[in-house]
Amino acid sequence: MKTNQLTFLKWLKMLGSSKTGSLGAIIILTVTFTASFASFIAPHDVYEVNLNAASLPPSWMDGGESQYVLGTDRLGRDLFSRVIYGSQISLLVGISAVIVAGVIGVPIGLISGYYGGFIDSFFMRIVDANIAIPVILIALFVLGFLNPNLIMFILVVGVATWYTYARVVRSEVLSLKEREFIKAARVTGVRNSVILIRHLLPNVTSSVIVVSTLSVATTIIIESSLSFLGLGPKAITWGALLSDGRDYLATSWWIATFPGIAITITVLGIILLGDWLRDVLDPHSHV
Amino acid sequence: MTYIIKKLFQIIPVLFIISFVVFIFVNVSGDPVVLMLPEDASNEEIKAMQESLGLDKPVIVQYGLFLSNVMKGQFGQSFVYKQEALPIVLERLPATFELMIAAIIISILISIPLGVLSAIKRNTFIDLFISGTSVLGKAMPNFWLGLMLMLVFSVYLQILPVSSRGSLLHLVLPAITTGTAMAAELTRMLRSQMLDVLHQDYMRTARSKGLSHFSVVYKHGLRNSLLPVITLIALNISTLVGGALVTEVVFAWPGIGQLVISAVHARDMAVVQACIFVIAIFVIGANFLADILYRVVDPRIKYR
Amino acid sequence: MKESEVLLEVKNLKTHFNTINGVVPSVEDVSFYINKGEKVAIVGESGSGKSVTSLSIMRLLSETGKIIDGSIHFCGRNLIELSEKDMRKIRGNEIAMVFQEPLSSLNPVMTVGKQIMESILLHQKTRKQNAKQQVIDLLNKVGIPRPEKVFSSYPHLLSGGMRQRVMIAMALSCQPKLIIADEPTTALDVTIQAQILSILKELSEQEEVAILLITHDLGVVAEVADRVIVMYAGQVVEQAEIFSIFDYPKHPYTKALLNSTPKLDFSQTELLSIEGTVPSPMEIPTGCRFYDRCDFSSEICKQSPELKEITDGHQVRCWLVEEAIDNRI
Amino acid sequence: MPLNKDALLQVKGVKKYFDVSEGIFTTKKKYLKAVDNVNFSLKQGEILGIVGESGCGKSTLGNLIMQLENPTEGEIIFDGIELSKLSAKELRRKRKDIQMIFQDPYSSLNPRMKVFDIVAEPLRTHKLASGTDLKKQVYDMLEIVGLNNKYANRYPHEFSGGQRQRIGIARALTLKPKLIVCDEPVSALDVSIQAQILNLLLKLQKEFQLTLIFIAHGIPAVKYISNRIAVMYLGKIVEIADKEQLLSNPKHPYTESLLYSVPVSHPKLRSNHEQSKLTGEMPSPVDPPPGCRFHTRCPYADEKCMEETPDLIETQDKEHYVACHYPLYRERVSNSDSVQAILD
Amino acid sequence: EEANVDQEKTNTEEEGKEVSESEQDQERILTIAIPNDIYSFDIHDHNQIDTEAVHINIFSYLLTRQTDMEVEPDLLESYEPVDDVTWAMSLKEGITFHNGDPLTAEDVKFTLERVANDDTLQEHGRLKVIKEVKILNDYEFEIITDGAQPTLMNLLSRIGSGILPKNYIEENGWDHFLSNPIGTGPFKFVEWRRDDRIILEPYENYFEGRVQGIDQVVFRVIPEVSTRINELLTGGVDIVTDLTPDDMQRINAQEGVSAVSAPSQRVGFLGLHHGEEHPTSDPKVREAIELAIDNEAITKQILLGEATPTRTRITPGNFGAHPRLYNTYLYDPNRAKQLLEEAGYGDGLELTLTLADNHYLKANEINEVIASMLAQVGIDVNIQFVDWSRFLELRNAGDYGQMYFAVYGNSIFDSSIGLQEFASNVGWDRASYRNEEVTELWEQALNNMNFDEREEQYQRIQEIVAEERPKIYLYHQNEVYGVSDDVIFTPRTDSMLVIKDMRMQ
Ligand SMILES: Nc1ncnc2c1ncn2[C@@H]1O[C@H](COP(=O)(O)OP(=O)(O)OP(=O)(O)O)[C@@H](O)[C@H]1O
Ligand SMILES: Nc1ncnc2c1ncn2[C@@H]1O[C@H](COP(=O)(O)OP(=O)(O)OP(=O)(O)O)[C@@H](O)[C@H]1O
Ligand SMILES: [Mg+2]
Ligand SMILES: [Mg+2]
Ligand code: NI
Repeated sequence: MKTNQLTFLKWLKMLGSSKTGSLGAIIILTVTFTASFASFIAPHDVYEVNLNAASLPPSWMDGGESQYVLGTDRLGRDLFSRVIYGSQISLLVGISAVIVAGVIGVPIGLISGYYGGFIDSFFMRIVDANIAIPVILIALFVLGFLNPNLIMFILVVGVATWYTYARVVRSEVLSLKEREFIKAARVTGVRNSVILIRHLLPNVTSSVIVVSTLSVATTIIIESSLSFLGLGPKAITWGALLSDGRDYLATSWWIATFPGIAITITVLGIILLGDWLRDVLDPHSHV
Repeated sequence: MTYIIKKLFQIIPVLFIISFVVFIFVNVSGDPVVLMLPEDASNEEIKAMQESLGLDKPVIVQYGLFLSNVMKGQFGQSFVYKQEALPIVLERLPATFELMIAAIIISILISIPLGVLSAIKRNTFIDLFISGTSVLGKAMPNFWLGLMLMLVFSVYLQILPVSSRGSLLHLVLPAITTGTAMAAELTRMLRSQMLDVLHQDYMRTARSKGLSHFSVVYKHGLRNSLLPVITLIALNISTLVGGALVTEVVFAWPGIGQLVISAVHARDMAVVQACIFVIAIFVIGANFLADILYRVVDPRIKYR
Repeated sequence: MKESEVLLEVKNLKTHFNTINGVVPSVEDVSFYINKGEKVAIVGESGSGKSVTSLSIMRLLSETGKIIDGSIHFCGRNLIELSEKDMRKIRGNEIAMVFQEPLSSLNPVMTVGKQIMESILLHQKTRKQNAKQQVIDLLNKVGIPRPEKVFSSYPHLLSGGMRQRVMIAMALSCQPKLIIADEPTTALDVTIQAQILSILKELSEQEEVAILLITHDLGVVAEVADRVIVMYAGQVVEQAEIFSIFDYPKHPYTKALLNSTPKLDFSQTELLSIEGTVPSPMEIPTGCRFYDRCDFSSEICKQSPELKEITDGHQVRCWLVEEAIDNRI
Repeated sequence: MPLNKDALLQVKGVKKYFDVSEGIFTTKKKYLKAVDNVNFSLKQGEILGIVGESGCGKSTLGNLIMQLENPTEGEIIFDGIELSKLSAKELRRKRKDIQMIFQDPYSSLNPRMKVFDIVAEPLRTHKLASGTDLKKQVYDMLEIVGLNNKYANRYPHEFSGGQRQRIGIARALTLKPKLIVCDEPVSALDVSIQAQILNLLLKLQKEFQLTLIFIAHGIPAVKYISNRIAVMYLGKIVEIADKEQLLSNPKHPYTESLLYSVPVSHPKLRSNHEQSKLTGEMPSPVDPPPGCRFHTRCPYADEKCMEETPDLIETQDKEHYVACHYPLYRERVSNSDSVQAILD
Repeated sequence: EEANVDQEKTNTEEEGKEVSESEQDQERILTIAIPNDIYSFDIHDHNQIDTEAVHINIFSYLLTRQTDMEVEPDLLESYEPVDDVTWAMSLKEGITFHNGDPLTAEDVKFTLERVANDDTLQEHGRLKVIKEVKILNDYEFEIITDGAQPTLMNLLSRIGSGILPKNYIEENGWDHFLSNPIGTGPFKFVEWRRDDRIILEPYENYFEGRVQGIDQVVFRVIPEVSTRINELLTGGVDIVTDLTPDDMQRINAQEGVSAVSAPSQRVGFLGLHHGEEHPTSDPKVREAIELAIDNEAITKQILLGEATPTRTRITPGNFGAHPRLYNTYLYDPNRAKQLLEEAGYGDGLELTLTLADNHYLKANEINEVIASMLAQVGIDVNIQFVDWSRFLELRNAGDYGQMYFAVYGNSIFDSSIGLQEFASNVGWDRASYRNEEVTELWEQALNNMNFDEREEQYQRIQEIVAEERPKIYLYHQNEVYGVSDDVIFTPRTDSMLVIKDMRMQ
């Protein structure tokens, strides 16, 4: 496929023709919908403690109560509400971290790829340094030594993963730079800044979109791993629910299982959608 | 050869950047002294302790000291272990190394057949199934997968040991846990590489010679699609180490992961710094090796 | 022409591709034949279905491509009906191919020698040692200096011309009866093109191998071919002996093509160009496919013309041939 | 060769060496001599064709003239001004007078911009028009290159190769430049489309009194369009002359062989000159042969050719320059009468 | 010299015997899973109960606590006060270190004076009360303290008081000692693989006789609690420490293993800020907070009965414990609401509670419950979860808002340290709390050798604290262990893992 511009309808049609792509889209739409309307959907207050209803199993099991569809946790809080509420924060965190990373990484990638030379080596050495330390270690380190709240987490993951964008954009720019339309713009007398913004930026967006979708998934997983290590951002995120619930796996399996399923399904959806986007947006792929 | 030297020279600024950032972070973060004293120690006791550790000097002086010490391989005394930090970290390196190698091997063993199969059976049920599982493999948090594997294989089936390092059997579950995400990534990568390669002109040439589908795919396709996989493994080493950190905690694996996590909790600066350096050098080294390997294996790239 | 001389006969070949955007009818009703030892050229602009035709003969279409109709008789056997296994025995052994891009058509991680040897070992019962000698002889034959060295080189170390020679050596390796060369010189410089073309010509004479040369360059046709097939939008529009085509082209498209080609050895005051573009296979007009661009089209051209034999061995697909359009130019 | 002072463009001793040194410690630098001491001048309204094998430095020369690369040595004087002396800002302004048409009709148009914006960009950049005026100028230009106005709001991918090339030409023409460098503008096109574009360029050249540099390796096309032809080999111009002169009376052995390599236009002319076709391949520009660079493939080369580099000098024929110690003096069978004779 | 040679001989003989023994019946290895690795073998430079729980098997103290927490002589033959500041003591004879060196008064002097004089050591603060150890002869010595020290016996039976081998350390240096520690305890050190395991073996010449029935002890470090339990369930380890009450059910459900628990020294509490800028400076608010919290709900439903409500930090078994403040709590939400109304917070009050995230057993859940209980009486609690060391910073600076939650332990078995905060600057720095009477009582009690009077003084302090509520004590928590049925193990109140008291079947 050489064409990159597609009308909305054509997009829908293409999405429909890919089973995995449409599955991903449906999952993501559902999750986004629940996240946006969490406060309307959730039947209970997520903080409402009811020790008399502690550790109730899901409603379809023996001993379950119908008002607690997915059961309750150790403090009698409604798990369904918490999972729904968790979607909001988990997605928000994922998306914000990706935005932070993109805002840093994309311009650097553009500049680095376009100008090359010393600027390029400078940024690429920073990228090397960044890659050499696993994201989770950076997060562990920073959150362990500073206050592990949501904003901090978003910033850290964003700052720790910007290099993905810088690399992708840079390599894209390196090949775009050789394309003759960039030469044409230079020949016309267009300023470098304008070339960067008007000619290069729009042409890297599709790659950036693909990378970002996958990064949202990674961020959700990193967040849950950090919660497991006791350094997650203190909030009702799926990761926190999952890692808090793991101690009750053998006695009250539902506490950890439902957030786990929520993470898995969402990440699955994101990856499926991202893969499909890559197939569609990547001019080199063969759909 | 010169390429190798050039690459090696690029590592120096990288390490410098790492040292700078690490130092800055350790310094803006809090104070280790409170942790070293009893929970109800008085503020005077705390102050005295700070002075005795040289933590009251200006930051720049501390960085200068830090850098010159790092050159000598000294990251300072561990507050917890009361000894030089680097040997403590190096002591844990073999365990982590073992885990990483096993994880890489397992993920390669899993991903090659799956990736190739998935590509040649493209858009069939098999492909869908393999893609689905590999996405699942990526979608599961590491610790969760580890705990589940442990429950199934160690507690219910009782065919593998629960935790710790020892025989090869002990290695199985941690390696699978660590390697799964990478196996998933490799499978997906290999699939798309393979699909790409299947479209290449030389595959058509091979078929036009009358080679069977099987030889075309394995003799001409696999080697070409494996080359980029080397790069992918190298790029993923960092993530793999990150996953290993978590796995080590789950399986009580006595490697750097456990060390760094407990050191972070204890604010044992020296150990954390040394860990970060050792891990960074480990990752850089792995990338370097992969780079060289790639150059050796791929005849297209000339040694420069 | 005696039946026994015919090596390959393609009849009413119809090949379609199933894509997201619908069915692409790339080749519609293509018929032609090649005699033993003959050099036949297919010319046509990009997208006219030349490559698809050749790949259909080899049954090497991608999964989305399908031969809908027609027959391909090679040495008396219908290739379309052969099992994949039998077809493999023909590929490389009796029909060999040379492709346009010699770099991408060679496996980058395998030495040149191995790649040629592979085909020999596959189709002939020889030992490795003998095969190696054969390869070196072949390399020699296609004019490669220091063949021993080239034998163990990787393709990227060779120049474009050398690579194409290697491809030709590979095609020759099992003494095939037919070589299909799909634009073998398009990616090369004129100087190298001249070298490659003369090798092809020589070989076909020495080895008595038939050559199906696919090209869009009429000059290449003029240099090499015995007979020419002109394709336009998936159809054969004209087919004739080389001199008939150049001296007495019948189809308006063939004429236009000849007139729009810049020539070195004629002085042209003005190039006649064909207005408009080749219709894409998705929006092919009904009736004559050249209708929109033809200077002579009339009402009747809205119906599909048939490929008709006008004089001995000269076939044309045009309603107006009978009216002797050449007189009107 | 003497340069014409009144010429629109003078290329004086221009060299472009790319640094391809290996390693970081090696003191010996290695250079790829892409363009090595090229001189010529171009009059207003002239069309100069540049031919040569792939890698001989044609595009690099074009880029040097366009100031897309900085010459290692030498001057490029356009309209009396030495371009490399201009500041970045002045150069940007000057670019209005020199434009370029590219080879690949697919990669030369930004896929994310509409046709209108592509054609309007030069005008906007140089603030030459805006509002309805801009619209009118762009529409006029599209009209001139034979594109319908209604196409203005489409994206490039909706066009065929020929149409895209027309868009590229429109973009180059909007600024009414004095000089246009065309780098293989028809190589990627089908024969029938190629003819359209060649005719269009010729028409526009007359209409706007354009000066063109037409780079191509399709010699017949160059012959059709140019007034003068320069032949390049390994970074050097080996022969430059009036078109008819050069084709009928090539003086450099390389030119001769090159011409004989071009496929004949009629089967009857086949293999007349098999023996004069070039053997071997062009050496690498990193280590070009000493002396005459062509000596490795030249049937007439002797010791002198291996040692002394010939200068580009004028021959007996006026305005016919050649860089060869032993220029050829024989008619090449190429005029239409003699060809016609063979055909009959 | 001669003695040494003899020793070596017997050692080799013993080893020979051991081999033949282990050929006869299988090696019996006792494996204990602990959550954290020990800090080091420097007994003076840590303050970790977990670390001491391992050390106690290698090093012996002058005095030690029995299972019932009674202090009994261990290395000592006898001890008696000479005057208020001097104790005369004598060592049992014939005790040897694991390398065969005999234990003498020199070793005692070396050990105690090191920690008493070196102020970089973490236990220095506790043991600096020892002024001098005066050697009388090989086995007799006197400890001279800085002022009267009623708690000296408590100090000598805990962290920092294990007796070190003077000659061994002086000959080989500290580094060698730290990687090859020896003591006079029932087990000798074999190997320490950091973050993995510590291996010990019975010491043949232990002065109470070689420990029988155990051939090797392995402490395995397993940080993740579910992994520890899984190991226990599959027989990988015999004893698991640091479990939550929730785990008991799962363990008891399986045959062959069971969960046991015992009171620990740990007491959970809320610290309240008395600074004027905080609403909690109002005694009515403080009382309302205490009345709003249903301690029983916490101990029964969250800690599943593995805790006891308390209103004081000094729990039974500690000197100065106040029986009337233990196993009791105040709960009256209506009265709490009324008090708040009286204090002027009838239409609500917002407070911040700072908590070290995931640091104490079930603390996150407990505090979430407390927040919801306080919400019922109209106090909106905003829980600020912070990292442990950040928590310490905030607490020490008094920047935690109005409340913080913590669980304090007590390894001295005496009120002095537990109540010190209210009598010193610490209370002022952290909570702006000061009470002259408390200060006076505490200072008097510190060096008071009249134990009855001292006890009364401490109990009085506790009454005042319960009244003024610089801290609201909540519960006294049990320690939960998982034990294989093959092992007889009685958990101790001081959380020590004394292996010589365990038996394998
Ligand atoms: N795999 C495919 N899927 C869909 N359409 C295809 C495929 N391969 C070829 N086509 C279409 O079939 C038509 C004929 O293609 P073909 O490659 O035979 O042209 P060609 O004459 O060889 O052109 P060129 O000179 O560019 O090689 C084109 O329109 C092309 O788009
Ligand atoms: N940026 C560059 N760095 C290094 N070498 C270069 C660079 N650009 C061009 N070259 C080299 O300079 C030589 C001349 O290249 P150029 O593109 O000018 O050739 P050309 O005559 O235009 O060839 P073609 O007909 O293939 O377009 C080639 O050997 C090329 O590899
Ligand atoms: Mg083709
Ligand atoms: Mg070029
Ligand atoms: Ni494509």
